[in-house]
Amino acid sequence: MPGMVSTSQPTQQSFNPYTENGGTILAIAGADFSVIAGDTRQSEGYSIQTRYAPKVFRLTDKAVLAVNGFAADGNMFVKKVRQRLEWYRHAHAKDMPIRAIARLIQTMLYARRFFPYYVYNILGGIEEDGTGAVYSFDPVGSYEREACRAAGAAQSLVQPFLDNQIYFKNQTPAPGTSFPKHLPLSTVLPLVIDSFTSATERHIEVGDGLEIYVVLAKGSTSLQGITSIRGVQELTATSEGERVFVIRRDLKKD
Amino acid sequence: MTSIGTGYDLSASTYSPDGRIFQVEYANKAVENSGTAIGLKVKDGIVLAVEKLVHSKLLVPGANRRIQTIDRHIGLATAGLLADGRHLSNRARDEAANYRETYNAPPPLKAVADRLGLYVQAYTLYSSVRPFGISTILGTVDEDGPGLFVVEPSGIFYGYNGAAVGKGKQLAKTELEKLDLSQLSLREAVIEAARIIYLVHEDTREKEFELEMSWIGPETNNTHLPVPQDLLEEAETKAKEQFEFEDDAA
Amino acid sequence: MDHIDFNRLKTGEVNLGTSIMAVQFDGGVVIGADSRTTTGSYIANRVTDKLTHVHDRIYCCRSGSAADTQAVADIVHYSLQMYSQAAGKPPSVHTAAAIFQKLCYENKDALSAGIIVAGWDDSVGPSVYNIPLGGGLFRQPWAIGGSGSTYVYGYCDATYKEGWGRDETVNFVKNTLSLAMSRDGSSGGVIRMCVITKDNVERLFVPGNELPKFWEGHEVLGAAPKLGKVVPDVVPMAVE
Amino acid sequence: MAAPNVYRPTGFDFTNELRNNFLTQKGLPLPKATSTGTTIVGCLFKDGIVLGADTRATEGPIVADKNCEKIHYITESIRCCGAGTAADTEFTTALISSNMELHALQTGRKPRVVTAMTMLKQMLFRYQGHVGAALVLGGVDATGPHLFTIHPHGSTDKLPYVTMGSGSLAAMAVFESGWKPNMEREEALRLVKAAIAAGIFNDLGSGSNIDACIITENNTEMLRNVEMPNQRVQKERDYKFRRGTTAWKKEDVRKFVVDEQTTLIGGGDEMDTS
Amino acid sequence: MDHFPTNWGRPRNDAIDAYGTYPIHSRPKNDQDAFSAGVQRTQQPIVTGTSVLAIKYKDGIMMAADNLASYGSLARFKDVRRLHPVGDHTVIGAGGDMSDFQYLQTILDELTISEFTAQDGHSLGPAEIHEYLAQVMYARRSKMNPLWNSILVGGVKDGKKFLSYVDLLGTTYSASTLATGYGGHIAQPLLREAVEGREDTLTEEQALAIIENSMRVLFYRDARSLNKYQVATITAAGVSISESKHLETSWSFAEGIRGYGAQTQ
Repeated sequence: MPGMVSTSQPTQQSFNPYTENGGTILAIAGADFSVIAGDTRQSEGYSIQTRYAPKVFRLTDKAVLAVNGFAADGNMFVKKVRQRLEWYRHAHAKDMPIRAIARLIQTMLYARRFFPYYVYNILGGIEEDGTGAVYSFDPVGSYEREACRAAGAAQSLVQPFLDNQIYFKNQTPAPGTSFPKHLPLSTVLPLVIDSFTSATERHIEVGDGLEIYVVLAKGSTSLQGITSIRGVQELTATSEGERVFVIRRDLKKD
Repeated sequence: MTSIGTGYDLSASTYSPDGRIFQVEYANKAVENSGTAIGLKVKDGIVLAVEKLVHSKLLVPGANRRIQTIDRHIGLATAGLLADGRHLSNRARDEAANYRETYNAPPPLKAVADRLGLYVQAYTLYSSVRPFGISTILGTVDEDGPGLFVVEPSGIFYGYNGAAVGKGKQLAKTELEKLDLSQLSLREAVIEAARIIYLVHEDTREKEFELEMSWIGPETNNTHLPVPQDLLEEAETKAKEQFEFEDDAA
Repeated sequence: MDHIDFNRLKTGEVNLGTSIMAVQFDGGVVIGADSRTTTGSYIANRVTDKLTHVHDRIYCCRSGSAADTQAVADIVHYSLQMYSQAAGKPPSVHTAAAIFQKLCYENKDALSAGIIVAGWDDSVGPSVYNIPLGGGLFRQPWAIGGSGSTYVYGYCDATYKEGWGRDETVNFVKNTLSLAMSRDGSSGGVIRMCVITKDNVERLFVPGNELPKFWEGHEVLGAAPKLGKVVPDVVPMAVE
Repeated sequence: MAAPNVYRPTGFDFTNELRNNFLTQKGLPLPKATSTGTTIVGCLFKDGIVLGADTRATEGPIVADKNCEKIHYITESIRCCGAGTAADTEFTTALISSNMELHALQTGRKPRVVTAMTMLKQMLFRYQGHVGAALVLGGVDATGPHLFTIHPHGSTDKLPYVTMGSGSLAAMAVFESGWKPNMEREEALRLVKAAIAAGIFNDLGSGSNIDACIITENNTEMLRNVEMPNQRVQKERDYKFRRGTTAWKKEDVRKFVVDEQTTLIGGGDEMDTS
Repeated sequence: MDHFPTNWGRPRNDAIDAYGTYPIHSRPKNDQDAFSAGVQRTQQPIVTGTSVLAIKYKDGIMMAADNLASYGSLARFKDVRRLHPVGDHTVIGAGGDMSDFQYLQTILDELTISEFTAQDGHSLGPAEIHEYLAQVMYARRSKMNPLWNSILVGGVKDGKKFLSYVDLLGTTYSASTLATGYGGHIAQPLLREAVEGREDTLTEEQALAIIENSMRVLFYRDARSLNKYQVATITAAGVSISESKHLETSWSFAEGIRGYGAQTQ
């Protein structure tokens, strides 16, 4: 019958255990620091569920995990990772190094290969050698170490921007010069903020609030700059080892 | 002890020629060695009181409770082996929860006592197990009003208006019989219970003890709760007065 | 699952969930309807007027798809104007019903419209016609329609009497619709009624907070309430 | 010429619909149409009608236009807000607008709101919902102020306060708690702005600015961007690229000399380049 | 979120029962063959409740839900209680399937009793109850056998206000105003406007007025709602759930409306 929606074939109605909750995350590694950020909007369909639901979580003093996708899976996954890290602490009396956490996350994701956690993970922090690191994962555990990565709803908006600004893709250096391998924190933080304000402009699921975690390696030179930033808060208790800071900003709420 | 050396007392699954199960009787002896526990049923509630003998001054006050809560409205006090009491109270909680799950209603105490009776009795049937060395007082205010039961090591259980088990049970029973329980208020019952515990303790001249008391009634919204500290202290003070008075008289 | 006819429904269409009714009495007819229009379970309009004028003394009550019934009613309205000009006299209710039926029957695959046509004419006085989904035409002394009607067939059968006057009929319509609206989630809001007689058409309006009230239960989930304390006398068990 | 023995039903031909469904099944989806997720509203007040709209247009989850105009011109004293498929609303209102103009010229009278409403509903009904236009139509004519909603399938509602689009529930909530009969102009405008703001801040399909239009018997006032609660914030960094950033293979310089004088007439929306 | 609970957790498809007229009850077909049995249990809500609203205010949390349980579009039970106290500091309110809600009440009762019988001086607060519920809901969705509800958990304990959401997928979130189901679309904009930034200053009367207004708007616009509802307040003093309240509504403006277009009589 023309003009009607074709519903004559039987439609299987089944329970869909997944949903998407919007939002975007990104992480950038510097020489001796790592920045991990996410917006705080949680949505479903065209509705905002809450304007503040964190997507970025501190795991240890040198590792921060950002999760994005299906929020229930994300929260459960973070819970399970933290549980495993605590067991590790009990067994070895130290925090798990970040590259081991990355491998652990791969194993945990792949364990659910046929009923995946519908979550994109980005792990940021400091390696044992003191360098900044970013690991990015797909939902079933494929991962790699990178200098920067964006994921989530506005990935397709933010990643090309980062490719251009961090990896200097499509840019020719001035004659006789070359682009730096690592950018300083004072450049990276504005890039992160601009990524999110721009994503907020053009993606309906991004907005409300922004949480930026900064992990500094022991004795990082970026320390002086960070304390003067508006709205910064330190999360680590001692100034001995790696230090973790969080910066909170408002994003547009429409 | 007529049983000793006859060989009929080695197993709960063996009768003596005159039809007794010595293991069960020994279990009763275990109860007799324990501090007294009493229960009072008055018109609107229940009071449970225990003379908890403190075997070491090093123990933290309040440790090793002998009154347990089984359900919101059911309390349990034991005399005998402490660990057996804790095991049985766990079983009682399971039975109460199971009743709720099945009938979607709070369990009447009779149902719980019945199931506990069966459970305790099962431990008098097998050679591989030892009967429970406890007598258990169960108290409630349920849909039929206040209720008080005692489950003995044999698995037998009876309903009571006033119950006493343990070392001082005879004297306690005598004292309970003197009371007009049907006319007593719950607060008066608390005072009386404390008095009786102090009295039977005085009689045995045992070591140190702690008075442990709980109640169920209108003041607790028919839930089983420890007697509040101020009332407990008042009851203890009054209980001690009886001896001062006796001393003066003497 | 098999009793749902998916093909009648168009995606996202506006639906008159509806309780509608028409009853004839000696001097005329009373028609009535609730006022709820839904898309899914959103009430897109809570004060809809489902009583549609198609000629001076002929109205219809619309149920089903809002778009379809409006289109059909507009066409009938137009046709009746043309008819009355051509014939030089007002159309009979039967004429109006016949046009409705023709449209509904010939386009039954494309329409979801359940319409009650009622009015007064010179030849037979008051009459009520029911045109349910497939496009059949049935004259009835009283007719109910829409999703809410399924809850009140019993009430109507039990209550309706022939020979009522205007006021009794209005009450019957008001009560029936109120009952249907209280049980059917797709019906609700206010009751609109028209009393159509030879002389005039009178509009009646019952606001949503003044609907007739019937039994409003008190069913409490969980344990049954205590009926005081009943302790039976103890009967000793007979031994031997 | 069609073979005489082939039955051709009257009315529209929907065979392309079948073709498109087939193509979609084969993995060739139709191009995504720009939709105006949208909150649009209208409300009656003492002297006329206030219409309101947000200004966000979306393509799926992407904001396609941050400041589009959803209050369309029908006649001088009739305006129409559109929600749904952007192209459908624009063409439908444009078509009806031009037909209304012709109608006015033919009859020599100021056209009525019900006329526009009837044209719109008949057109949408003919297309059986395939023209995805959900409209709020308002205006003032010789018979007074009128306000209608028109759904994509061609049904209409006549009400003193109406909302449409994905933010319609949020906006309706504001109307239901704040609307009263015979409001003053300012009060009505405030309510309309609050209703649109509810859509903008609670519905992801709606956003950016508030447009309003106040229509009274002899004056129509289009309040474009009457409120701009979502101004873009200053970027942290400057993204000017060094001359020579883009690599090139060959260089070829030519000179185009065109003499041209430009006279600016009126304003116009500045293009958003972010 | 989709208001109609039948559609929760399903792929979106308006073509399936867009009118929401029938409770489409089909039993799980487990007896087809040995492999399909027990592989996947699908179900759907049958007797359902609609929205629950809750806000933070000066003294604690205020929550409201109407008294209707629908059977498809039939208003089947009109005096059900959809607000349920748990322990001394918490109230939960549920939309969605009422049988699943009753099951949740049962297991929460079991939980509070086992906590009570421990007599260790601890009691469960709203945060603990919410976490427990979230774990239960997530576990059930992971077994593809969800509890078809969306639930608000509100309470006050140790001077802290708590308000959070959990649904059949195990999704959780908190905010100073929350609304489930249809309320998320209709009431939430009103609640946010009225409450955000005033969580610590709104008096009980003000909070009640906000809630009442939102319930009225929901009744106007939700075809599965009722004009009888209850309000729960949870403060430091404890939990109180009101008797059924009746909504005052206004319809008089509509008396003069005639037809849907050109009609005037």
